Amino acid sequence: MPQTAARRALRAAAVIASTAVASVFAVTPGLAADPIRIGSVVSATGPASFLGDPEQKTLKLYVEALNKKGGLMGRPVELVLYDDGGDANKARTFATRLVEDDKVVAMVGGTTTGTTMAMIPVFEDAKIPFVSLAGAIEIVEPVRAFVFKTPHTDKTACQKIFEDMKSRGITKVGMISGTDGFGKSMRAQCMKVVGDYGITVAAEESYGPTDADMTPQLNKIKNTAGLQAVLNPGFGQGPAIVTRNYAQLGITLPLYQSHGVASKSFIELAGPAAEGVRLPAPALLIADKLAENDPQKKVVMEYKKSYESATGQPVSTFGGYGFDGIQILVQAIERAKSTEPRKIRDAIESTKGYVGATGLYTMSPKDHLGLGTESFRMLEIKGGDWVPTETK
Amino acid sequence: MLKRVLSSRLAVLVLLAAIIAVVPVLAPSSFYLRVAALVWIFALAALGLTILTGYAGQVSLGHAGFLGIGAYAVAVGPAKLGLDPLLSLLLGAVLCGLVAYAVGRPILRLKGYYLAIATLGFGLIVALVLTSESAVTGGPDGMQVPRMVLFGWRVSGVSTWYWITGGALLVGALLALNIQASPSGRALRALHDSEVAAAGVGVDVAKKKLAAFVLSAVFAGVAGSLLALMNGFITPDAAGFMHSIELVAMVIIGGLGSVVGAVVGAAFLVVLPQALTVLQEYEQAVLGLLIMVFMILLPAGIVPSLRRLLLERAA
Amino acid sequence: MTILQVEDLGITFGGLRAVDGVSFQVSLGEVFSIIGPNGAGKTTLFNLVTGIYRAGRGRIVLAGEDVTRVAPHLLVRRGMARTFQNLQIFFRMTALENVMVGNHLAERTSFLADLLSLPSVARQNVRTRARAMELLERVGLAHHADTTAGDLPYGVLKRLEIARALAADPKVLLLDEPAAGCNAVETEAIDRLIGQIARDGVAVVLIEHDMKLVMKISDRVLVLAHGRRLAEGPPRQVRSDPAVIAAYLGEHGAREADRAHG
Amino acid sequence: MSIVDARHKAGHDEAEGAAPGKVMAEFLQLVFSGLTVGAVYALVALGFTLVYNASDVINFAQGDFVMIGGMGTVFLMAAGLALPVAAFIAILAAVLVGLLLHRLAIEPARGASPVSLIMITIGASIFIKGVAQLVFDKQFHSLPAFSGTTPIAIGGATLLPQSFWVIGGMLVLVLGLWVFLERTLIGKAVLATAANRLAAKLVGINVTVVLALAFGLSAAIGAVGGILVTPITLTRYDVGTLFALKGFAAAMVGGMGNPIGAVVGGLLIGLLEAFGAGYLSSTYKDAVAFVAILVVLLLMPQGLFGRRAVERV
Repeated sequence: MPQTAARRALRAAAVIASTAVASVFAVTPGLAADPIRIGSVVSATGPASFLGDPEQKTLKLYVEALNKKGGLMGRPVELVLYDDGGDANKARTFATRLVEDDKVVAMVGGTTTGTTMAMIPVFEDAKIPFVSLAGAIEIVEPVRAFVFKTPHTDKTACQKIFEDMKSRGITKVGMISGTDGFGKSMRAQCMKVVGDYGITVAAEESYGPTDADMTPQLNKIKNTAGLQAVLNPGFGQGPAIVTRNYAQLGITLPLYQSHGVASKSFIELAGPAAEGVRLPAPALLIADKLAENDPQKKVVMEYKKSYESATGQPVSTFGGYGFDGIQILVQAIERAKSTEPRKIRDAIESTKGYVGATGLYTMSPKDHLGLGTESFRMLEIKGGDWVPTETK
Repeated sequence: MLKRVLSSRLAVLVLLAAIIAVVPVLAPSSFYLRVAALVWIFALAALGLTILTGYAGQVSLGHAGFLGIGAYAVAVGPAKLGLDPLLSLLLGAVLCGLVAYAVGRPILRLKGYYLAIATLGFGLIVALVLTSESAVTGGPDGMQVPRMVLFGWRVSGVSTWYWITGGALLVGALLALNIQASPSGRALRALHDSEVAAAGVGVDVAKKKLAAFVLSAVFAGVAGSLLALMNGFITPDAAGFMHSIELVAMVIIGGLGSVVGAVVGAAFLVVLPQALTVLQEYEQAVLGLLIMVFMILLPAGIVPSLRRLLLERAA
Repeated sequence: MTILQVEDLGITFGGLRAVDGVSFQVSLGEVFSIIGPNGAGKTTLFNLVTGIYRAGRGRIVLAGEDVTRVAPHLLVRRGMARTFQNLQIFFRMTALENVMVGNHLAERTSFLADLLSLPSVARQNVRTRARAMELLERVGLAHHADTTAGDLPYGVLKRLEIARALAADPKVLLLDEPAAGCNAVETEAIDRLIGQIARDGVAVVLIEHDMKLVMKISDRVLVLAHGRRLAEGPPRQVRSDPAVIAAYLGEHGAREADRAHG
Repeated sequence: MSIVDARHKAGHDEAEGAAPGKVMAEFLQLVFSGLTVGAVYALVALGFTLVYNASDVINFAQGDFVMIGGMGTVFLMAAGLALPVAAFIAILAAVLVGLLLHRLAIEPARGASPVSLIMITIGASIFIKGVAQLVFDKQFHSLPAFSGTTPIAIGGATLLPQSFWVIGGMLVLVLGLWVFLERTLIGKAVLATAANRLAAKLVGINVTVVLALAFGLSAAIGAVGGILVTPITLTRYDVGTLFALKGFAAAMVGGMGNPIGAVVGGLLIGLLEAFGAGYLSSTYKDAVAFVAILVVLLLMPQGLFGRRAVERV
């Protein structure tokens, strides 16, 4: 009996091992003759899947649609996509795999700052352009020859928020931030610029990425005298819980969230407590409310429609970053009329007046992001929907 | 005869050395070398647990904490204190040993699952400190690790790191095998089965457990340093709970107490996810399924179960 | 010469006096047996003497030194070794390795030396292995040397435990029911073995239920009941002690005997 | 100490200086917060305890039952079912997963060492999460609160009606479990198996059935916890890891194998986290909780209510 069980085990092990080895060593089969290979590593699972999942879906949809339209320069585009689970070490391995094994001509991905920073050396060494989808300013400052990014920086978000506070006469605020990468990075950026607006942070709290209850922290903010508003840099479920606990404790001060919650699911999760919450977000969230003459109107409506019909889920800012990343890259390849990585790089750098889901991009050798504050719109949640606070 | 060969120290080392030498010949690109180098690194950390859990039977669910300490030692040392990377690596190993000593002294009195939860708490606290103290560690987004320079030679490139990590693994395997066949190793394996009887023949149970804990921490720390140096970048995630579980999983899947098992277990959990990427969104489910299937069919772990099978065949 | 001296030893578990003021002494080369009905506190007494339980009262003197508060692993160093009622075998190790661990005290290499496998370790291993083989031969288990202990039958393991204890080169050897679960042949072997050990000058303290064996090999017998000393003396004398007879006849008898001696 | 912590202190002092009533209110607020979260930890710990008693196995997939309860209800409600119906089906689904886990993964590996069995449950946990992200999705979800979201004010502190559901639900489950174990024949069989597996076998208890029962029950308890708490804490395919971790810690600090210990342990960890965040440092509140656990274990190596058996040798 143990004999047969063991023999069965051996056979199973052999089969699994051989398929495993075979699939590692197998050359990824080409879809058609000579495709253009674009690589991507995103955090489709793990703690940052909140961001990575819509990015992944967007990239897949985009490439699918592109190939339906006849591909790029008459060649099909092949998206080689890996999920790093939010693990920087895994991301690094997949980056090596894209460069060494899959021989991609360019890369769009890197959901978090951590995974992006881990992958940068691979692409810099291989001299292959890398359009990152992560937030931190360190990715493009100082400028690295082959690294670009599409998302707003935290700094611009902070500036937008403080501008709005200043216009409402707010000078003393409380801050509660997540201790995840997004929250900590944005907190740091906000602390840097807050003084420029004559605003002081008089109470500060934080919460962990998986915390289920923030009333202890918010209670302390509530008990701090003289606050006029509260800011919550963070992403994922944290801000939704903060918003609910905020209402539960009966805090009536204006609450500001960040672009990290800019997706419809935030309103659903936070429920009625979300009423009156303000946040900076790209035009994408209010696509249907944009003026007809808004330069972004057409782009965002198209992206929104295709994403929502294909996935059945509402669009989010993060998917928008992916959309802009791949589109900037594809347009650069078209302009360069080449799949030579260096030429693609040069073309990306010369992106001018690209109208995307996130905003208007104009890059230069000194600016590998090329997105201004004006790409953010200040929104308020009213009646369970986003409403712009200013008319543009 | 076969049994002698299978359990001989030299045979194991020659086998490992042969594998390390052959992989580069077969690897179609340097990506495969990187994957293999990762296997060697994680196998080195797993070997520490082979000593602690495999020999001495003490469970740690917090060893990624030591991995993190080692990794950040080579990041923080050169970047913030201006220390030489190699010196930082050694200091990191020493630091791991000291921390293990300080933590292990009280908590190794706990047994079984109680020790597991105590070590789990330790790992969690290390990860929390690495995440929170942004001024030193760069916070959750991680920090750059300066390149290692040895006597003016800038250590970089996948194949260079392949040989360095492979060499480190061989040294680690040698040490683990040395311990196994020594008086200390016998004492550790004895207290695994019965602490009372081990004490009854004069084994200082507390001291031996502590020595194993410190040694295993140093293994994990060095592995962490190598990982950070090879990647040139490190995030606090390296010290996370899931990585602690992963290390334990490596030694159990490979075969508790087996040196080759630790390497096989590390290969299993490093290579498999790479192979399973073809399954895309089914990857996680299949990974979980494979772990279950392997443990059900080979409950003693891959290496010991196959070894037993081989011996039965021969007999 | 008295090697082990136990004075007024006692311990209480949740109000129950498991061992209550027991005293005895044992000399080198003597076989000293402790008998008594189940629950009399025999094994508890062993656990007290070997430092596994901390004594509530009383004193243990080994080779002239007070060892009442000495940790178990240090007692071996002073010449005390034991076997266990419920086998405490290192099941994952081979029979030979089990006995090699018994020699741990004589092994002088450090953890660091072991790690680096210095030449001294190899020499030590050779010595330890030779000594362990010798002991396995002595208890008649040499042919099982490379068998994993977990695969050996119960009776064999009893002797393996004795060999392991002997490897520590004890002056006092405490054997907790060495013949329990053994067949006639195995009991016979153990009988001979104990005799040999005592002739080599070791003080043997024996807990045993096999009365034939006890009466045959003991120099003196201590009878325990309810944690207390009921009788002590040469086998012949103890066997005819009315209190002992009463104790072995049953609870009622034991109470009677208790009163008689209390 | 980071800047954040220094600021906490400042904020806190200010609050203390305000009024004694405020101090009390703050304290109460932390207690409410701690008990609500702790009640769920307690339920997960109870699940761990049940399976451990029947098999010596720590089932690391325990947290995933919480997820199945929450996510299952969310998706069934989205499909148009009423909350009670959706919740009932989700609990059944969790029980089914628990029974399958026992039948297909634990039972075939009978006789394997506890570490191997634990590894199997870790594999199962990864598998369940992998399947959940396919069957459900990777987004966070919430459930409507059972009886509204109007906060209730008590002594200057506020709590949501859902908290009563969570704490009350936990108490009902604990009571129900107690009645089941003490008052029914099959419950007594579970207890007997826990006390001595060999003896239980000898008196004719079918240990396999008892073990299956333990898996099914623990799955049900976890799922109920998940359903009760989702309106407060949200859920996602991978929340199980966190609950498993905290529930395991709760079970250990209470003394593995003791149901009372599991409940006390869960509430204790919830309270420690709340007080840690409220009075010490929100950054290091998990560290505070774990250091406290360590101290407890060092003083009582078998946990608060663990069996302090003398070693039998």
